[in-house]
Order: sequence, then structure tokens, then C-alpha cells
Amino acid sequence: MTFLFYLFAGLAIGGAIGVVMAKNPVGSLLFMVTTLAAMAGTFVLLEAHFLAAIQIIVYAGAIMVLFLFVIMLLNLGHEYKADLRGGAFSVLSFGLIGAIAGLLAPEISGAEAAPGPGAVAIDAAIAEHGAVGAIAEPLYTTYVVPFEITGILLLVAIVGAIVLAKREV
Amino acid sequence: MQLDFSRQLHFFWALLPEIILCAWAMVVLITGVSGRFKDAENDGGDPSFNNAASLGWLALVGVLLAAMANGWLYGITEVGRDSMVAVDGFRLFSNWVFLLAAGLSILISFSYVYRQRLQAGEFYGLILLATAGMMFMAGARDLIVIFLGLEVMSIAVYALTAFNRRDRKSAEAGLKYFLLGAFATGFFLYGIALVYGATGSTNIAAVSRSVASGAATPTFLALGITFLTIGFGFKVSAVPFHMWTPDVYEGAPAPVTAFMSAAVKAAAFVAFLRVFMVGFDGAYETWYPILWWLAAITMVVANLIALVQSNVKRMLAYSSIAHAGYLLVAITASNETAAAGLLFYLLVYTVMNIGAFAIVIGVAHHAEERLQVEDYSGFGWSQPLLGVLLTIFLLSLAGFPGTGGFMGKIYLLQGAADAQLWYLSVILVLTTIASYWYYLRVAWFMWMKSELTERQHALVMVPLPMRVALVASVFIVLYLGFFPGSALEFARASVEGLGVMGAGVPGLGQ
Amino acid sequence: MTALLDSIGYSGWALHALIWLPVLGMGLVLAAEESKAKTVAFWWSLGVFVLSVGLWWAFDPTVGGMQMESTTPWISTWGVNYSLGIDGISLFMVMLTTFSTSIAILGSFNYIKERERAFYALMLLLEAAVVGVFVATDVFLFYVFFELTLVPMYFIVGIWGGERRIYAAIKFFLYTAFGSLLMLVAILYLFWKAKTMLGVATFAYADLLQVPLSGTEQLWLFSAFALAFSVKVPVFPLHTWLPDAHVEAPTPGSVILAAVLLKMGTYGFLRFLLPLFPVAAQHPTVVTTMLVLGVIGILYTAWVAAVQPDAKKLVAYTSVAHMGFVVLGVFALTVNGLQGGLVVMISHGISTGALFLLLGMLYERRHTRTIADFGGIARVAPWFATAFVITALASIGLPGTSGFVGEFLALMGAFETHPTLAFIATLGVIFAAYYMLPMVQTVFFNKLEKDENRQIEDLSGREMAIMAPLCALMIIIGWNPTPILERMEPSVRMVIERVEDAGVQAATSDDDLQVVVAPPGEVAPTVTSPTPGSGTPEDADTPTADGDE
Amino acid sequence: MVTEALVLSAILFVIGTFGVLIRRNAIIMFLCIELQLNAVNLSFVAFSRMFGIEGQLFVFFVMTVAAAEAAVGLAIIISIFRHYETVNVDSFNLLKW
Amino acid sequence: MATPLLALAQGGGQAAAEAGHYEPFLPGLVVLLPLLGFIVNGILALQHGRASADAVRRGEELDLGDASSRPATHTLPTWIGPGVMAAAFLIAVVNFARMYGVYLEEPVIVRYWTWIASGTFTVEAALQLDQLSMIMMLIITGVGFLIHVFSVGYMKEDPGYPRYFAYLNLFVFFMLVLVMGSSYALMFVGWEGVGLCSYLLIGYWFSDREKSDAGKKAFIVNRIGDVGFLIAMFLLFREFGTVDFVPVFAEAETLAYAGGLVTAITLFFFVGAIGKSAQIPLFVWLPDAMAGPTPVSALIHAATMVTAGVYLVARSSALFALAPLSSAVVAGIGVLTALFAATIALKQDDIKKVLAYSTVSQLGYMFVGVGVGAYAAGVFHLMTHAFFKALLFLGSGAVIHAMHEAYHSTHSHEDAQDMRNMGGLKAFMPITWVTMWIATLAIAGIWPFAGFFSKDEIIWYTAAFGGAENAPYPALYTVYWIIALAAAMLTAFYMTRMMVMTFHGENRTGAEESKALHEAPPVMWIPLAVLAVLSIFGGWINVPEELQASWVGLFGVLPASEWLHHWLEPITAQAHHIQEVNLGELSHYSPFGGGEVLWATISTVAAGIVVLASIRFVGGQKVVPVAQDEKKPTGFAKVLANKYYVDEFYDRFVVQPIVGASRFCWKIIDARIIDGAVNLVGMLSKGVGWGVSMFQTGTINTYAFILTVGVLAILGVTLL
Repeated sequence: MTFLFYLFAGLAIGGAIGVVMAKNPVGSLLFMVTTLAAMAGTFVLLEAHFLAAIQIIVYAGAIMVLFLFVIMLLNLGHEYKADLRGGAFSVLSFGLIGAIAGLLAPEISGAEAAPGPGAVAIDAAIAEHGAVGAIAEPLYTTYVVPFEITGILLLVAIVGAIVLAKREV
Repeated sequence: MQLDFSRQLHFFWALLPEIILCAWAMVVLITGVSGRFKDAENDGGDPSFNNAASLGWLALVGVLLAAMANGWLYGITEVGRDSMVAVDGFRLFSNWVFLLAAGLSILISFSYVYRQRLQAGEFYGLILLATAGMMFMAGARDLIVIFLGLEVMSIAVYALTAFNRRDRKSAEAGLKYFLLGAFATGFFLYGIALVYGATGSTNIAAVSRSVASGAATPTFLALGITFLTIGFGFKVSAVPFHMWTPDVYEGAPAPVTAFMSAAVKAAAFVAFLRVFMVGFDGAYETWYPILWWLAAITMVVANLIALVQSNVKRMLAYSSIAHAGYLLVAITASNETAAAGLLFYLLVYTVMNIGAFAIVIGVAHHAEERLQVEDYSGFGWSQPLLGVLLTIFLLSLAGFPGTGGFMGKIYLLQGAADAQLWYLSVILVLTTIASYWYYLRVAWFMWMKSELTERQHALVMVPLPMRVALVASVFIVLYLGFFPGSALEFARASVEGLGVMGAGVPGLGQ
Repeated sequence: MTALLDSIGYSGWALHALIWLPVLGMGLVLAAEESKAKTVAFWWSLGVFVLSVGLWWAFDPTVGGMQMESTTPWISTWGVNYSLGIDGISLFMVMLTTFSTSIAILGSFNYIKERERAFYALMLLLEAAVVGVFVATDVFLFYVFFELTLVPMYFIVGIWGGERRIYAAIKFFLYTAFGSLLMLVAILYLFWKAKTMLGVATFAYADLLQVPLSGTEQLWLFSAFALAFSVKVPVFPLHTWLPDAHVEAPTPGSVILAAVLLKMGTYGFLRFLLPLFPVAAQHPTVVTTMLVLGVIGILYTAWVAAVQPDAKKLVAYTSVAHMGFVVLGVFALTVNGLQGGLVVMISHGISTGALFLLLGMLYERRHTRTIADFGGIARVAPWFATAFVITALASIGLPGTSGFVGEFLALMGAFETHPTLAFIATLGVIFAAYYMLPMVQTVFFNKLEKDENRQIEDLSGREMAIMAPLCALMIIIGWNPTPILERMEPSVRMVIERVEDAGVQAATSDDDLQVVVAPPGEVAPTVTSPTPGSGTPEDADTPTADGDE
Repeated sequence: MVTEALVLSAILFVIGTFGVLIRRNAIIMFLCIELQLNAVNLSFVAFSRMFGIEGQLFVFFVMTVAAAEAAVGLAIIISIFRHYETVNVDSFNLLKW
Repeated sequence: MATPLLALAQGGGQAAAEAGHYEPFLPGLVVLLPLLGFIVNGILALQHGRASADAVRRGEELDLGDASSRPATHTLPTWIGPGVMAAAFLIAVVNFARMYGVYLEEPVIVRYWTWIASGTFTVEAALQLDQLSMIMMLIITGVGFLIHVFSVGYMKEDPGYPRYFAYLNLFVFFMLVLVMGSSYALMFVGWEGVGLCSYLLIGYWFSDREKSDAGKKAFIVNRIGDVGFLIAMFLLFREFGTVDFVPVFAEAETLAYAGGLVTAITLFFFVGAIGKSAQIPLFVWLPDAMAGPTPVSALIHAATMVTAGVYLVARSSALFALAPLSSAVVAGIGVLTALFAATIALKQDDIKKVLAYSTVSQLGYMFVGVGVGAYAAGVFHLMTHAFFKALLFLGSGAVIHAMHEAYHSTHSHEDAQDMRNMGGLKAFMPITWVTMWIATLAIAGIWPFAGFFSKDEIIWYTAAFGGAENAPYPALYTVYWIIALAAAMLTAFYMTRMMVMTFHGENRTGAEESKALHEAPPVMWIPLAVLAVLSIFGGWINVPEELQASWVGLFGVLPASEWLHHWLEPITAQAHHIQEVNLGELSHYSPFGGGEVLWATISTVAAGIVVLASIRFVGGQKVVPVAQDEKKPTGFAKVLANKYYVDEFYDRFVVQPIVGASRFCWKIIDARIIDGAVNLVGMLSKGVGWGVSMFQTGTINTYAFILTVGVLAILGVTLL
């Protein structure tokens, strides 16, 4: 378990670094897919099987393809020079991010965060409703309002995307 | 009628204004794409009553219907505090502000839409949807709902910002807004996650209980509060999260800027207030210094930069940042007076800001031209009525007696007084003095500089809807300036049911 | 006269009318034809003045407190009332305002040649606001009017002013707003204090007088209020807005500025500063500071005035010197001093207003204000010269004019308590001659060399009608100020008694009123600090202390 | 493991942030933002081990939001590309100061 | 009109004398009449001014040469100006007649209205009638009337004629307020009022810049003194709560003798007196004041206004008597001024300048008188001086008038006032010559002219004061005495020099011009004659009792021994009482032995010798007219001719520094430092705003970076 976790973690971090550093946008995208897949693995390890599936299908499958589609559309796939910011800016950014990481990591790792009653409740729910049902049940009862808002959100996104991406009025 | 959220239908009633708006947005969209209203560009004629304008009027009807629903909700009482949706005075008051902002923004959009030949259906539809998103935020008692409402609003506004596709400034503004907005959303979301991690819930009431009882994990809570502050700080454009604001406000279509600066900010503040004052009440000591500094820096920096702006839209952008600073004082104060002050101020700010933008739109004929202060030379004398109106709006923005802006500022200061934030109050008034300079600068160009040619100012376009908006705005600004009593009382009453506040917080509860 | 007033039921409504009639008149002026605007404005303001004259008889000179009071709730949520009233201090300020406005409007007939409607409308608006300042008995209402005066003045200076009008207007605006906004915080502190200590939300002046304040609080609040009013007065070194504003303002603007707007500051001293913060007001350091500033104002600005090449700027600087006498009188904290200060206020309003009018008339004729451009004008304009000399003499406080009575009493009052400073201030009498006479000489006397000056016309009938009442008042007040003094005295006594009572209490009690003697800035526990961390403004706002946890 | 997951989440978040700071390509920047969102998702999942199924629910919502943002965001990028023929954010500085 | 008035006077006077009390007769009218004259003349003047202004605009001057063509505005003042003065004088005489013979212990106060009533301070608009104010009233209205009459002739061709009379009337009004006011406050009204009129009249010909400057200088220097007056008043008020004469003097003795307070009060009063009476160091304005019309110099700068300081000290005798130091200062300043001004007068060539310095010098004598406790003597000299100095000035006026017309006839621009251009005028204007010689002998202190009695008395008292039992600084008074005597000799010399240069020897006016020289018209010489009579006999009212039997009193022939002393007794009694208590009886003392008669003889003989010697000496000197005079004085004579460079000194060390400081205050402190600070705040704000806005680069990465900085900052705040 632990080994697997660290493997996935290593993959995820490596992929993330790849996203940031890759010269070619397509490369970035592929690194991103790697990361997403590795995270799906950690989801599995955290007993979130349904989410792991969604992660692959929706994120890696749909959203990333959308990105790829746009990169291709804009014909950016041929760029092989890094557009990393250079010089002082990146050094400063690096320092800044390092500082933030230095503040965050000890705080988070130092906090007590052991699997609690939630793990038990999830196991029970999965046992009762199955992996999908465990999520679906609250989604359509307690969280019905946010769920409906999600619908509106998608409508907005569609309208926005259409209006902006349309070639000419 | 009493709502019982164990029945799902009751969510429908509780969210009636939002639902009406969303539904109406679809109506507008569909009408817009239907053949008859499709052609916005070559129907010519009166910008008040052409095809595109019909959609505007249609959208206004939606706003009106939502407003009716909002009024109807006053007869509703709710049971239980842990529901996802609040039906309290606070939300309803905020809804009034959003609807007012939306209505006024639509009214001032007519000439812009006409001149820029925008797709009216989508434009008005997105405004309605954004408004709905704001209303979700205001009514949310759950961080997730706030987040989703925020996203509905934001995505709609991203689209609106980049809406004018002929204008590269608009696109640039859209990209900047979008990228930075999404960036901030990441922080915001991380904040929600951490709060969830700290308290085990995203429901504000539950969070509040957990925080007050001390059950929340302090590390996560502190981090969560930090990141939520950043998220909200971005949306309300508090320094140093304000960097997008001037560029976006300058680049976005002027009516959208008006809408953004008033309504988006209002929504963010309302949610900000509910989350921090209700949810994190028990952790006041943690976040109050952050907000104190945020408020102070925001007021100072925004007002100082605004001094050197020569573009009116950009100046108004910095002014809106400055106003965010004033409003942050209310959140820092975190008591009932401050909350009521915030609501009242949002109302006033919405009206006066949109009023000012209305005239900016009128002056900036055709594309986004004629936005420099110099372009206002002698404007007052060639268009005396508009000049007077703009002067009143500017004075109100500056917080001058006789206008609503003054009363709002007083209310904020009272809130600060109740929390004994004297230094912050002093910073507020001192920065206000700086703000006088740039507001009056417009006034001096208008009235004290030599006139431009009559012809130039004759191009100012003020169609009927904008006139309606202007009259309404100036009426409200002056009414609130001279007879603020009922509105103040209304704002005060609106925050009464907000929830636990002031317990264990120094300077509160007197 | 009293019977006549009774027959028309003259009472508190008159105060309301004095505020709102000018507003109505503003509407009328805007509605009038451009060419008729000035006539309408003048007769309307004259009517307002006539109405205000009734106050003289309706006023009961034996009462020290507020009279003709009326109160209407305005913003009940905050306990703000629209309440008006006058006492012996404000009575004359109101009358001075209405009088000066009429005169200024009459004096601007030739000066203002464009955008007349807007100009006269703003003048009337200004009148309404200034009257409001003087009759408001609710601190909030006072503040509203106090700030409102800025807007019309800003536009009057900025639109109809001289070359650097915008600079002057904005400087005037920001300078005065700077002080008054800090006062606003202080007012809200008082309000908050009243709410917590008395349990009522109120801005009423009478209620705020009851708020118990510790010595430290008094000092802080005093400073804020004093700053606001000192800018307005203006007290050295906060005076530099005034020469600019005066020089650039059109004649009527200068007249109103000198005659009434400056008085708002000293009025504030008397109405708010002393009664609200009596302990701070008699703190030796405070008193000495204010007196020293007053004395510096008298001498320093007299010197600066003396070397001005611009006549209007010279007169502007003399305003500062005159107001220095007021400050001196007020902070002498004696009946004579206060009364003297009040008379100086009235006298300065009349004489400096008249000087500005006369300089304006000169400017209309010659289109210059540089002293050296004139010379020998008395030969071609004897009435003009006479009016000017009378006014100048009243301004430098020659006995037999209004200026003397005020300065004399103010100095005398100051002498009772602070002889050394009063002694130095008395030297100002010399420097008054030092700045005024050379100007009079260079402008009106000497050889009539320039041909332009040769063609200067004497006073016209309208101008005589302006100058006659002004000169008459200067001399009448100079010879018989008693009717004015006796009306002021009860009110002035109330102020003094309040200050003295507080002084006695402070001396006898051993609560933290004694803190007064400690330097400001030291932390003193306040009465209302149930929870740690609240209390004084100092420690409530230091988040770093909290953030470190 | 929950703690480790949280730390991983934090690390990914920080890397995403770093990416936003130093990349010039708007699409890559956006990609980094997506990375941040994913990092948060990981936190949610980890926390759901402590408190229950809601955490996983939130991930669901976040994904929707990410999708919506992607749609609009990419549309905006396309839109701006039409004006500038590039997605390099350094080019977009018509609006400044 | 005059007859019933006299009847009134007689009737009232007799009745009053019988009843032992005094009934005031319309004192208000005395004051009011000149005021009315001022108002009427003033309006006439303004109307007249309009007419001449029109002429000026046309580039002409009003032609007033022909008497018949003069407008009414020009002729009416001839009657109004002197008319009101005559009426006022008559009423004053009536009042005097009523008071005469009554020993009035308490002054009579006539109240009109409450002038200022504020809190603890009240002052009435009230006139005080007592022996001192009565004398002053008579001098002012009497001499004033004569000078008004003289002015009719002197000024008749002046375009500003009505204005002149307006000012003159106003002056008399203020002067009367000064002497009749019942309180220091009211006195101060007159005090500053006369200063104002002096200013207006000195600068009467305001088109001439120098004259205008002189007026301004007079006003400002006077104001310096006025400040002293004011402060003294404030001190009095602080102590007594009132500034009315009666209560102040009643309470005066509660002050410690020679105490700091009373010394301060009196010294400050004396500062006022110095200013008004042109003593060292504030005398500089008086010589310049000669820029005014000559009758003005006679009235204001010789007879009345400048003596106000003496009046003030005499009036406050009760206070000064309590302050021996102040008294010593008064006398010291007086004697120094007497000598100092006399030396300057030696080398002056301008006839009016000589008279001006002579006035300063004589005023010094008066101060010596009041400084040594001889208040009555001071007032006495004031009175006689009013006669002969007014006469001298009017005489010089007649001379200048004649000279002016002479030069005018040939359109010459020679100086009509310079004595070097005169000489031999006695042939042309005999009356003037005679009357002026009378006045010269009077001022020189030649027996039996008026000046002898008054001056001699002062000198004698100076010595006597030093000889008092507890005299504070006995040696000092001896010095004073010597200086006073020396100055008297100088007086005799320079006055004789003036007379000789003007009237004797060759005429230097010029051949053409001298044809136009002529005697003054009657309207001018009659006042001269009247004053000449007064200058002869005026001194006889106060012949010292001890000397009455000697030759000085013409062995008892001269009447009214010490009448004035007795008359002023009620005023000075308190002071004398205080003096007696504290100093003891004044002894009949002379520093170098010898009796009073001896010293009186010595002084008059010495003066006589000086006069005769100077006639020879000056007559023997060759005087050249100004036009040919190229010889500049050298050495000490140059110093004297340049008035010890006092004006230059003041200009260099007082005026210039103040102007410089003023410029510094304006240009540096006000404009740079204070306003600079204000503008700096504004500029700094803008600068900071501009600087901060530089972060707004337009690049998204920067924005994100700054956002992240914010994140770090907040994290730091929360976590650290």
C-alpha cells in the first residue's frame, strides 16, 4: 500500500514538474495526463474508486482532450522552445513558492490527520449502495442544490464558450 | 409559508428568485437565437427599441420577476439553520442589490450593445445568469454552494468581459480575468478543502459551531481561513489580489465593468461576510489582523494609484478597489452594525457606481474611446444635466454629505467604532481625502476647463433606458443621502437573523 | 418690532426657512433667464436677510442656552435629529451670513459675466449650507452642513476664479476636508461613547455634552476637532490654503469665504471644542499651544501680508492675522476674550468682506490686483478711496470702528490669563498698520502716473449701496457694540462656566482626568473595557500583537 | 496515509502555482491551474477518509467546475489568439499601469 | 449768537460759583460740533472730489484761482470749518466760566451711553469735565479756531480745500474725545483718532510720495506707542477691573509705592506718550510730519496732538507719582530729547524743520515737568507752548505762503521753505516779523514772555525735585537740570538763527521773485496777532508765588500768582499727596546754591545774551541761496544736519530687518516650508501612487506573482 502510494506520489510530482517545465505544450499536456492518472491511483488507495474512474474518464479523457484540441486548433504543437520566464523573475518565483511550500508542508504534515469515522462511514455506504450509489445518494438528497447549480454552471459555460469561440457574429 | 428543507420541493421555493432568473435567462437566450432577434447589427434606428433592445427589455422583465419573487420570500420563514440555503434578511437584501445592479446594468447596456453590435441574447442572458450566481452566493449556507455560485457568476462574467470580440482589449481583459480568477479559485477551493478538513463540514453553521467549540483542527482552520481570504480577497479585489482589477475594468465593455464593479464585488462581499462573521466568528483573533492589514493596504494603495490615473474607467477601477478597502473595514469590524453598514454601502455603491459608469458609457461613444479625463473638458457646460448627475455620483463615491455615499461611509465607520477600530477609521478617512482628489479631478475637467467643441459633446448618446437608469440612480443616491432612515433600518433589520456574531470578540456586544 | 414679529408668528420656523429658502431660491435662479438670474438672486437673498433680521428681536438676550429650538427625527436608526436652534453665539453668525450673502451677490453683478445662473444658484446653496452650520444643534447635522459648504465653494472658486483657480479650489477642498474628516472620526467616537455610556444612540449636541470622557480621550478628541476647525479658521501653520483660495476666488467667493466660512472654524471652537472637551481645552499645554499659534498667526501673517505684491493676497493674509485674534480671545477662556473673539469674527466678516468687494471693484476696472499697478486713485475716485480707507481702518482696528472693539476685548481677555502672550499679540496692532497702510498708500495715494488709472471710475450707485451698509456697520459697531455684546454674553458665560466647572472637577476628583497632565499617547484604561484588548484606540488596532500568536 | 496524501496535495498545489508564475503560455498556465484544482481534489478525498463521503462529493463538483472553466477558458484563449496570433501572455499588455 | 452764550456763561458761572458746584453746559456739543463739521465738510469734499476727478480724467486741473468761480463745495467749508470751531470754543468758554471759581474736587462725568459692556468689563461713552480737561478744551478749541481761520487764507487755492477742513474738524473731534473722555479707553479712541487725522493731514498732498510716506510713518510710529498705551490699559484692567479714571485713581494707592506693577503700567503709558509726543526714540516721525500743510503743523504737531502725551502723564499723575522710577525715566527721556532735538535744530535749513525739532525739544521740557512731579508746570508749558509754537508755525506758514506765491509767479521750482532762500523778509511782511519775534522771545525764555515762566518753572522744579528729602536719584536730577539749562540756551540760539536767516539781512529769494513777496492777508495775520498777544501774556497766569514780589513778578504787578497751579490743584492733589508721603516736602533747592530769583535771572539774562550774540553771529555769516549753495556741512555739523542719522539707523536696523524677515517668512517659510510641505504630501502621494502602479505591468505572471506574494504574506501572518 505505502509503496504504491509513494509510487503514485512520485509519478504525480514528476508529472507535475513535467507540466511546468515541458517545452512543448503537447508535452505538458501528456505530463498532465500522467499526473492525473497517478492521482487516480492515489484515489483508489484512498478508497475512492468511483472518483478514480471519473478522474480518468472526465479529466484525463475529456478535459485534457479539450486542451489538446485547442492546442492543435491554435497550431501550438510545433513549438519547441521553452516559454519559461527567465532570470530574476523565476528565481523570485522559486523563492516565493519555496517559502510557501516551506510554510505549508510542516503545518500540514504536522497536523493530526488520521482516517477517522469517515472511513468507516464510507465503507458502510459503499457496502450498502455500491461505489456509485454511495456518492449518488447524498448527491441527490442533501446536495441536490449544488448539484442543480452545477447544471446552471454548465449552461453558463456553454453559452460563454459558444459566444466567445464563434468565429464571427 | 414555512419552509421545511427536509422536503426537496421547498428548495424550489427557497430558491425561487434564482430559479426564475435562470429560467428567464434561458428564455432570453432562446429568444435571442431565434430568427427574429438574431440580427442585432443592421436593424439600426433607435437603440432603445430595436431588436437587440427588445431582448434587453425582456431581460429586465426577468429581473423584475425575480425581484417579485424576492419580495415574496419575505413572507417565508425557515426551520433549522443547517440548511444549504438561507432564507434570511441578509440574503434578501443582498438579492435586492444584485437585482438592482443587474437591472441598472441592463438599462445602461442598450446603447453599448447597439453601438458595438453585440449578441444581445447571450449578453443579457449571461448577465441574468451571473446575477443568479451571485444570488446563490448570498443565499448559501454551505461553502460548496458559495463556491458553485461563485463559479457561475465568475464564468459568466469572464465571458462577459471578453464579450466584445472586436476589441482586443476586451479579449485581453477576459484572459487576464479568467487566468487570474481561476488561479484564485484554486486557492479558494483549497481553502474550502482545508476548512472541511478542519471542521468536518462545509456547512457554515456547522463550521461555526465547530470553530466556536474549539473542535476544529487549528492548523487546517488557520490555513483554510487564509486561503479563503485570498479567494474572497481576489473577488473583492483587495490589495494585493487586485492586480487584475484595473486592467479588466478598463478592458471590459463598460456596462460589464459597471456590473462587475458593483454586483460581483457585492456578491463576493456578502459571501465573505457570511463566511467570516458567521462561520469563523470563533476564530476572530486569527483572521482579524489579516483583514485589518488587507483593509488598510487596500485603502492606501488603491487611493494612491488612483491619483495618477488619467483614464476614467481605470480611475473608477481603482476607486472600486478603494471601496473594497472601505468595505473590508466592515468585515474586519465584524459586528452587526458593520454588517448592516456593509449591506447599506453595497446598495449605495451599486447605484452610484453604475450611475457614474452610465455617463462614462454615454460619453465614450462608439468604441471604447474618449475615456481620458481630458475628454471631459467642458462636458458639464455642454451637457449640464449629465454633468450635474456625474458630479453627484462622484461626490457620492467620494462620500460627501447629501449623498448616499456619505451615509454609507458613516455606517461603516460606526461599525468600525463599535469594534473600536480607530486606527482603521482614521486610515479610512485619510484615504478618503486622497480619493477626493481624483473624483474632483473629473469634476474640475467637467466644469472648470475650457470646453471642447459642441460637436464632440453632442455625440454623447443617452437613450431612454439609460435615462431611466440615471434618474433612478440619482434618485436613490440622493434619497439615501437625505432620507436614509428607512434604508438604514432595513439594512439593520436584515442582518438581525444572520446568526451568531460578536460572541467573545473584543469590542463587540455593546 | 416684537409685536410685528409676533403677529406673523415668527418663531423656530424662521430657522428652517433660513436654510430652505435659499435652496428654493436656487431653484428659482436656475429657472430664471440668464440675464435675470442676478436680480432674482439678489432680491431673494435680501428677503432671506430681512427674515433673519427678525431674529434680533425674537432672540431673548437673557437666555444663554439654545433658543427657538425645533427637533424632527431624521435618521432614527442612529439617533440623528434634524434639530435647529440658536444662541447668542450663532445668532450673529446667522445674520452675518445672510447679510454677507446679499452683499456678495450684489457685489458680483459686474464681476460675474458668464454662467450667471449657476453662479447665483451656488451662492444660494452656499448660504443655505452655512446657515445650517450655524443653527444645527445636532452634531451630525452640523457635520453634514459643515462639509456641504465645501462643494459650492469648490465650484465657485474653480469655475469663476482666476488663473490658478483649479489649484486653489482643490487645495481649499482637500485641506479643509482633511481636518473635517478626522473630526468625523472623533464625532463617531463620541457617538459610540454616548451609546455605550449613556445607552442611547444620539448625535444631539445636548446629549453629547453629557458623555463622560477621560482626560486622554478628551485630548484625542480635542485634537481631532481642533484640527478640523483650525484648518478652517485657519490657524498657523494650516493657513496656506487661504491665500490661494482667496486670491483665485471671484470677489463674491472671497467675500463669503472671509466673512462666513472662516467663522465656521472659530464658531466650532466655541460651540464644540470648549464645551465638549472642557478638560482638554484648559489643559495648560493645549491652551498655550493654541495661544502661541494664535499669536504666531497674528504676527507672522502680518509680516507675510506686508510684503505681498498682490492686494488680494495681502488681504487674505490679514484674515489669518485677524483670526489669530479670535483664537487668542477664545483660548484666553475668559468672558472678555470670548466676547472679543466673537466681535472680531463679526467685524472681520464685515471689514474683510468689504475689502474684498472693493478690491473686486478695482479689479473690474483695472483687471489687475498688483498693488504696484495702481497709484493716486484717490484723485479720480474719492468715494472709492474713502470707503476703502474706512474699511482698511476698521480692519486694522482703529478705535471707533468695529475692529477695535473685538481686538481690544480679545486682547484684554487674553491679558487676564496669559499676559505675556497677550503682550506679544498686542504688537500685532503695529504690524496691522505695517501691512495695511503701504497698500492703501500705493493704491490710492501717491502720484497718479498711469493713464489706465486715470480712467478709473468712482463708485457707482450700486456699489455705494454695497459699501454704505458695510461702512455704517463698521462704525456703528465701533461706537455701540453693547447690543451685540449683551446678546452674546449669556451664551458665552455658559461656555466659560462649563469649562470652569470641568476644571474644578478635574482638580478635585482623582479619577483619570488627572491623566490630562500625562503626555498624550500614553495608554490609559478607559471605563468601559469589560474584555481585555478593547479600551483605548491605541491597543485595539495593533493586529501584529494578535497576529503573533 | 491521509497525512501523506495531504502533503502530496500541498506539493502538487505548490507546483501548480509555480507553473502559473513562470510559464508564458496561457494554455500551460491554465493547465497548471487545473493541476492546482486536482491537488485540492486530492485533499478532499483525503479528508473524506476522516469525515465521510461528502469529501468525495466535492471532488465531483470540482471536476464539473474544472470542465466549465476549461470550456470558457479555452474559448477565451481562442478568442484572444484571433487578435494576437499568439498565446504568449507577455504580448497581452495593452492594458497596464 | 455769541451774546446770549456769554450771558449764559456769566449767569451759569456766577450761579455755580455761588452754589459751589459746577453745572456742565452742553459738553457733548463741544465734541459733536467738530464731528458735524467733519461730516458736512466730508460730504462736500467727496462731491468736490468727484468734480475734480472728472477734471483729472479729462487731463485738467480744477481752476480755483478765481474766487468768484469757485464752486459751493469749495466755499462752504470756509464757514463750516471755522464756524463749528468758534461755536465749540464758545461753549468751552461757557463751561470754563461756569467752572471758574468753583473748586471742583470730583470731576463731573456726563454719561451718554454704554460703549462696551462685556462680562467684567464696562466702559461708558462719557465725558469728563474737570480742570485739566477744561484747560485742554480751551486750548484745543481756542487755538484750533485760530488755526482754522488762518487756514482759510492759507489753503484757499488748494483743490482739496473742503477735504482739508473735514480732516481738521475730525482732528479736533478726536482731540476733544482724547482730553474729555472719562476713561483710558475713551482717551485711547481719541489717541488713535488724532493719529489717524495726523496721518491723513500729513499725507494731505498725497500725490507727493514723500508726503504720503511721511503720513504713513507718523501713523506707524504712533502705533508703536499706542501698543504701550493698550498694554498699560490691560494691566490696569487686570488690576482694577476698570479703566475709568475715577475708580482707577481712587484705587491707585492700593498699589505698592514704587512697586513693579505701577512702574510697568506707567512705563507702558509713557511708551504711548513717547510715540504721540515724539520723544526719543520715537521722535522721528515729527520732523517728517512737516510734510503736511503748515497750519496742520501748527495745530497738530505743535499745539495739541503732540502734547497729548504730556496730558496723559498729567492725567495719570496719581499713578506716576507712585512710580518714581517711571517718573525719572519720563524726565530723563524728556531732558535728553530736549537737548538732542535742540542740537539737531541748530543745523536745519528748512524753516519748518527747525520748528519741528524745536517742538520736539519743547515737548521734552514738558516731560521733564511732569516727570519731576510738576504736573501743573508741565501743563503750563503745554499751554504757553501751544500759543507761541502755533504762532511760530503760522508765521512760518505766512512766510512760506508768501515765498510760494513769489516762486509761483515766476514758475520757479525753488524750495519755498528753505531759509537760505529767504532773508530780509521783514521788509515785505512786517506783521509776521513782529509776531514771530514775540514768539521767538517767548520760546527762548526771555522775561516777561510766556515761555519764560513756564520753562523756568520746569527747570526750577527739576532741581527742587532732586533736593527732596527722599529723592530717589538726587544726583540724576542735577544732571537733568544742567541739561535742561543748556538746552534752553540752544533754543535761544537756533530760534534766533531762524529769525535772522528768515527776516534779516539781504533778501535771497531772487530779484524777480521778491517783487511778488507780500504780507499775509488779514485772515492770516489776525490769528498771528491774537497768538502774539497770548504769547506775551499767557505766562502771567502762573507766576510763582515766591517770585511774585521780585522783579520776575514785576514786584507784584503781574497778576494771578500760580493761578494755574491752584486751578489744577484737584487734579494734582493726589499726586502731590503721594509725593509728600513718600518723598517728603520739596525743598527750595538749587544744585549750586543761589535762590530761585537768582537762577531765574541767570537763565533769562543768559538767554537774552544768546539771542543778541546769535543775531550778531548769524547775521555775520554769509548765507547763500540753495541754488548756489555747494558747500556741504562737514564733521559734527554734518551729523547734526543729518539728524544724527537716526532715520538711517532705524531704516538699517529696524525697518530693513523687518522687511527682510517678512520676505523671509513669505518666500521661505510660507511658500517653501509650509506650503512646500503641503504640496510635498500631495506630490509624494502621487509619486507613491505612480511608483506602485509600476507593478501594474500588464503581464499576467506579474499579477500572479504579486498575488502569491500576498498569499505568502498572509500565510506568514497566520502561521508565524
